[in-house]
Amino acid sequence: MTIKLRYFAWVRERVGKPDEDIEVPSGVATVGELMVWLASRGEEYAHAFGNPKVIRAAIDRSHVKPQTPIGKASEIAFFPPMTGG
Amino acid sequence: MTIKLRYFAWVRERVGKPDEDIEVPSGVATVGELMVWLASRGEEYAHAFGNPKVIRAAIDRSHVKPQTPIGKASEIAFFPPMTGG
Amino acid sequence: MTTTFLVRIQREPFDAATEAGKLTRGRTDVGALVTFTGVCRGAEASEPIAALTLEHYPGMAEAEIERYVAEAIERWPLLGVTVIHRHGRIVPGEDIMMVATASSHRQAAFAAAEFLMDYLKTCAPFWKQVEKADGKIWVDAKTTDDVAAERWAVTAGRHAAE
Amino acid sequence: MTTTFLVRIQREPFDAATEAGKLTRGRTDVGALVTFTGVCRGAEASEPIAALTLEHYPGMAEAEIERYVAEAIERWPLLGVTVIHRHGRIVPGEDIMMVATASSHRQAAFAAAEFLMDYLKTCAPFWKQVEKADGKIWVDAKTTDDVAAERWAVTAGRHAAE
Repeated sequence: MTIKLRYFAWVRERVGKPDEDIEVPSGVATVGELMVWLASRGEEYAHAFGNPKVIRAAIDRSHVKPQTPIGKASEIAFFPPMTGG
Repeated sequence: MTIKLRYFAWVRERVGKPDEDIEVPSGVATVGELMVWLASRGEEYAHAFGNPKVIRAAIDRSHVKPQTPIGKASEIAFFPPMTGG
Repeated sequence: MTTTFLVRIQREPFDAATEAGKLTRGRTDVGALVTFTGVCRGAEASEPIAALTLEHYPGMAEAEIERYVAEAIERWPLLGVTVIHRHGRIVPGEDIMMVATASSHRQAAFAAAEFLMDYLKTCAPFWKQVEKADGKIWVDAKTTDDVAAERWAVTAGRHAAE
Repeated sequence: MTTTFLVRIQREPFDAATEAGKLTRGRTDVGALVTFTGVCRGAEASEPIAALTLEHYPGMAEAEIERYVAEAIERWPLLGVTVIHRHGRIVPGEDIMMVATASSHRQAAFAAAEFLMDYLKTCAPFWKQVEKADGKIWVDAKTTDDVAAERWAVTAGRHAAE
């Protein structure tokens, strides 16, 4: 299954790109598990996802929790807590 | 002791004048007692002050309660509950 | 911290946007500006009205509002406060009054604006009379307004009728 | 009751007064108009800043804000709601965003404006970066903003991260 990942703010800066398409590996079922797997992909990913507690996620443009199943997501975004307004 | 009385909104309309100078009679010590005495001054006053519970008062431009002593007031105002804003 | 404040009672219309804008112009410490505008509606208690007339107690109205503004400045870290209240005849669609509060942060600006409105409604000496088809009548005070004002009195309350 | 609403995300400056004014123009059912304007301050955490840059998640930002607006309209008797949020580089003194709410009565207008602000701050996908003398840094989210947003969740809460 191919999914588009999008990164914002310092997550984007640490990963070094604004988005990418990935194949979700078998065994990765939730958003939290996806973050753990991402952290293992290299130094920049470890820097970005090393502390998943401070990262928020959205599936197809709706906020989700780490335990949310990836399901049939086509776009998953990762970003720090919001600071707009 | 001469005091200026001022009336506003329907209190003014019922009394029939916006203000007047009065001599506070002996025995009238509080704002509430003044309202009771005013109610006795004739039909228009009875109409205005017949139900003192719905009338608010101010001494020298500060809100006061019926039990407040008249003291050295120079101006006492009577009016319905406020409806500004 | 300097707080600029302005209280004005006037017969003439005012421009709420211009007045609120003055609180931020030429300074970079304001992060939040809340403006409340009270507008004359075309109906009162579901009946159409032609206009409303606001009577006020000159001298006391200004003094009373200045007291609430002083208390708001004491309670919240405000950088600016403007209160303008009209009197006289006002037709539907016209602005009746405004409160604007400026602060570094939004909570203070919102809280102060609501506090000022609650006290203005219940304690500032203004009385509304509306012109309906069957004549002029004085608007009754609302119990809900008293309740709204009382919530601030838990810690202060010195502006309730004493 | 028809509620007009507008949500706009844009790079360009906006005029808060003009936008708020549109909510009352040509109608006489609005009695209360609350406008909140978020302004770029010249300092962040006591250090001077040259500018801030707002990054956002296009598509989600609009959708998310429209969800809060829909919920506000469901919760309070609103006649109009406008939310405008800028992205890109903004210098001190410039407006960052605005919320305007119109209702017959002030409590609804105030509550809805505060509700919208609390959710915008914590849930709308925007991120602020400030330019200080020693470089660019991302602004940290505030715990106080989360607490502010949580107070509305007692009865609804479906916009918290699910």
